[in-house]
Amino acid sequence: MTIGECKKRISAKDAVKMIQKGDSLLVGGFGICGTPFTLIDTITESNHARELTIISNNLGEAGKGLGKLLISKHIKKAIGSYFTTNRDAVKAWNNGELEIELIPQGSLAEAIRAGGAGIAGFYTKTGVGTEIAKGKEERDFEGETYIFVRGIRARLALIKADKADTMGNLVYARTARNFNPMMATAADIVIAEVDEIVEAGTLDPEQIITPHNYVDYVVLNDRYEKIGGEYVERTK
Amino acid sequence: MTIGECKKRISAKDAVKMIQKGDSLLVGGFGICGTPFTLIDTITESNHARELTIISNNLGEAGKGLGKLLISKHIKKAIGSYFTTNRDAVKAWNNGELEIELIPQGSLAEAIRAGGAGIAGFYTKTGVGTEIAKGKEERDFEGETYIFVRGIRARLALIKADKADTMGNLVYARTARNFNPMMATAADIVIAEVDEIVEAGTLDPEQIITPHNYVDYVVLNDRYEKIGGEYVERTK
Amino acid sequence: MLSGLSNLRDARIRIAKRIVKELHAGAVVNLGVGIPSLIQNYLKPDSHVYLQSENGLLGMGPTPPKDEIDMNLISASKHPISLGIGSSLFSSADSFAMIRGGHIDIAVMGALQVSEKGEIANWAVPGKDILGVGGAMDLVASAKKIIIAITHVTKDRTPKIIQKLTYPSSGTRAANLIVTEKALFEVKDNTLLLKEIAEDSSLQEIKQLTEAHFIISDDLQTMKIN
Amino acid sequence: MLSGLSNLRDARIRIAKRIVKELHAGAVVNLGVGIPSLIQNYLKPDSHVYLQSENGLLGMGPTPPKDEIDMNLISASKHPISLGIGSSLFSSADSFAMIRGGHIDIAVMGALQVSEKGEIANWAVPGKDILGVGGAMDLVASAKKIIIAITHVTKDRTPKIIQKLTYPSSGTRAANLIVTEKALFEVKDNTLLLKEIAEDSSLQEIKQLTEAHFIISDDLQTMKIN
Repeated sequence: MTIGECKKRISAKDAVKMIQKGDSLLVGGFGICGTPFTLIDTITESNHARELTIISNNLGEAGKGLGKLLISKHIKKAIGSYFTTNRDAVKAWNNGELEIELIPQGSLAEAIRAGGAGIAGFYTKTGVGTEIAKGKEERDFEGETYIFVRGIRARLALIKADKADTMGNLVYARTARNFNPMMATAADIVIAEVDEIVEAGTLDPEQIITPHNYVDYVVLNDRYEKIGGEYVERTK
Repeated sequence: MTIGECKKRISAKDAVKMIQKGDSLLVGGFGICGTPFTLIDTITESNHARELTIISNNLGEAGKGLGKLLISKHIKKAIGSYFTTNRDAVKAWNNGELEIELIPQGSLAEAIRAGGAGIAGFYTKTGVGTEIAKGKEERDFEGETYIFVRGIRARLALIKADKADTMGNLVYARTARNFNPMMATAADIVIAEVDEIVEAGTLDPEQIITPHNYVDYVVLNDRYEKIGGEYVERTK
Repeated sequence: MLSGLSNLRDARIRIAKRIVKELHAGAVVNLGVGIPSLIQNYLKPDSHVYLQSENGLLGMGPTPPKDEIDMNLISASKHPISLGIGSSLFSSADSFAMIRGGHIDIAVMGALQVSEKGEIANWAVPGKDILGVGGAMDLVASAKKIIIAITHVTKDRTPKIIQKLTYPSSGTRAANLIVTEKALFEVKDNTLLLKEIAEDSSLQEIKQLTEAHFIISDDLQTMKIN
Repeated sequence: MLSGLSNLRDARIRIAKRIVKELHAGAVVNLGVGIPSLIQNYLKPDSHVYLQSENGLLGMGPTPPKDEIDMNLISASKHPISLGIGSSLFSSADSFAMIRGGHIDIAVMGALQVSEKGEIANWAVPGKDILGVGGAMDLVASAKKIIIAITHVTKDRTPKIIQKLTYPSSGTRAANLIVTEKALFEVKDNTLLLKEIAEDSSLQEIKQLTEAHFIISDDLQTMKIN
């Protein structure tokens, strides 16, 4: 095995030590597809990484992925596009235990890309004339109204890829790609959880989605295995 | 051969018929790398497609690619980042035969992406405090000054890919990718010149860079072949 | 004959089947959750309709057999799917660049209400939790054509096609077509045009169950499903 | 000994070799045209310096043997290159997202002038055609560290390191390091700090050929190349 040669590799525990109380975290995934399960589970076991602001499309599902982190009371605020399907998120919000900021999914994806690409903000038609536009700058271009959206960055990004090579180049699996590549560009510290580490040079340069310079640390998913197409927690 | 099954396939001549006098064209390529040579050469033989505004990083090289189109007097204006190395472009500009609009390369790439992505404009740090910023809106975000750049679209895009499948999905060859994928998204009519057409289903879904819905027409490069790593005009 | 479609399931299937006929060969189509997600079941394999899933896929294929399910390959409704021929995978940013740049031919979506001008409310109910918007507003703002797939009335028989939205709107952009189990309306010049009535409904019933004003097409037809 | 480096080629090579020492293992580096493009020749294969080429590549390898040249694989200087181990290919938009988002550790670039505050002029000469800017301004605005690689004076012995720019600037951002064949300056707190003098030059010569004010490091060294 060549895993030992990946200088960016650290344990999930050491990765989570970098998270501070009150931190903002970009977390990859759509529902629980493309989610860094091992990193999230490790946060639930920590006591210091609390009052987090999580920027992610959803809060996973009830009891799964970020849904676990909600139950373990590590999340103060969630910024994303769709929380309705996680009953725990709805309950926590109703009880005043969770702040929520809603952003249309396309604006969220684009804002994270902007945050990673040196774009301070951009104008989009999405949300014009809706409650989402309240308090937002409006501007007309060629007779159409647009609203202004700021780029988004966070101190840390926890992302999930299928494979890393020993340099930290990443490829994703199918629709588990989703928000992960943009998040890899938009944080001061980027930690990539992967199912497998392969030798540098074995990934096709045309097929690498996240070049290695975006990735600070690589953590191997050692808590979940794929059984019947699903990620299932290993029995210890 | 499966080429007959590509319903989007047309001849270079029929493609060029769609160009009107005074049209704006996005043309892919960096220097002459990733350039739709066959389409460009076919324009030089047309009499109707004149007074064009060409949006491209360069004007090819002297006598090659867009450099040919300049000599054949089809270009009225060039919008791009680097024209200095084409002596014909410099001469035409000096003689008042060519208008030039300079945009930093990154702003050009991002503006075309924006044009294809429904983004009216964005704020960048590139060019702040330079002559490029003259007349441009400035705005401060967190103590840093940014300038506003509008998205760019054109009526037509002429791009170059390595392969199309019969549905019009595209893959590119190495650094011949450059501006082509963004240009495929930012025009009303997108014409892709390719070296090869392959059966739909043979390209890896993870590796397709331009999905088929961006491509209106496919033209086979039948004028140039690769000899010694270079595209050389076929002897007729 | 269908006896009034007391069965909600039948109503939803009828709507899905009717909308299939609007999806022309070559169309790039985004299907929302709910009724729109049923449409895929009624698309013929040779339809050449290309389904875009906003979580990062063009060319969504049907639900795979159980032993081929891969939860790394799901629809925006989070169901397992397969890859159609010529499909491609991309990030959420690229997916919404496709949506927001106007590269989706048809978006089929559910709604809570539609106004008589075609305005859409499909993401929030006043006084209730506003905790989800997803990609609805992106699609409303930028799809070339919007088809609304809704049952004609709510479970307690309140009209959904109404004069003015009372629920928060999803954008200023109007729908182009509204399909229910009872009728099909086109939105033209800010006005609803009744074009089809289901064979088990009647103009009288449509008038009764539609709060919005509408005009009746000179060429009013019976809705044909198959 | 190098006798005054009357040879321009030797001067350029010396600058390139000196800058190699500034490129630490793991660094992502963009090399501009001119002198910076020579640097690759002096990088050791095991240097773990990753060269980014703004036309869409991270991990540029050296010029390939003639029979392996592929003009679909070129550098930003438009020369044939090869793919290093672990290299990746991407579009110009993604490449400049990398540059503009602050993901390049070091940009090495030429300049026409550098001011005593480190401001850079490297794209246009007043009164001459302004027909090319390329990626210079993107790199000046956003690379984490900027190293300027220039001969100390022009061919007619006019100083390039001057008090105030007379040529159009490339941005408000200052260089961090200036390396010539005669000296190395660090830019610190808007001031030039002379840190190294080449063994065939002298403080007297540097003073004579540098119009800009500079201060002399307490730890002034002889420039070491190898």
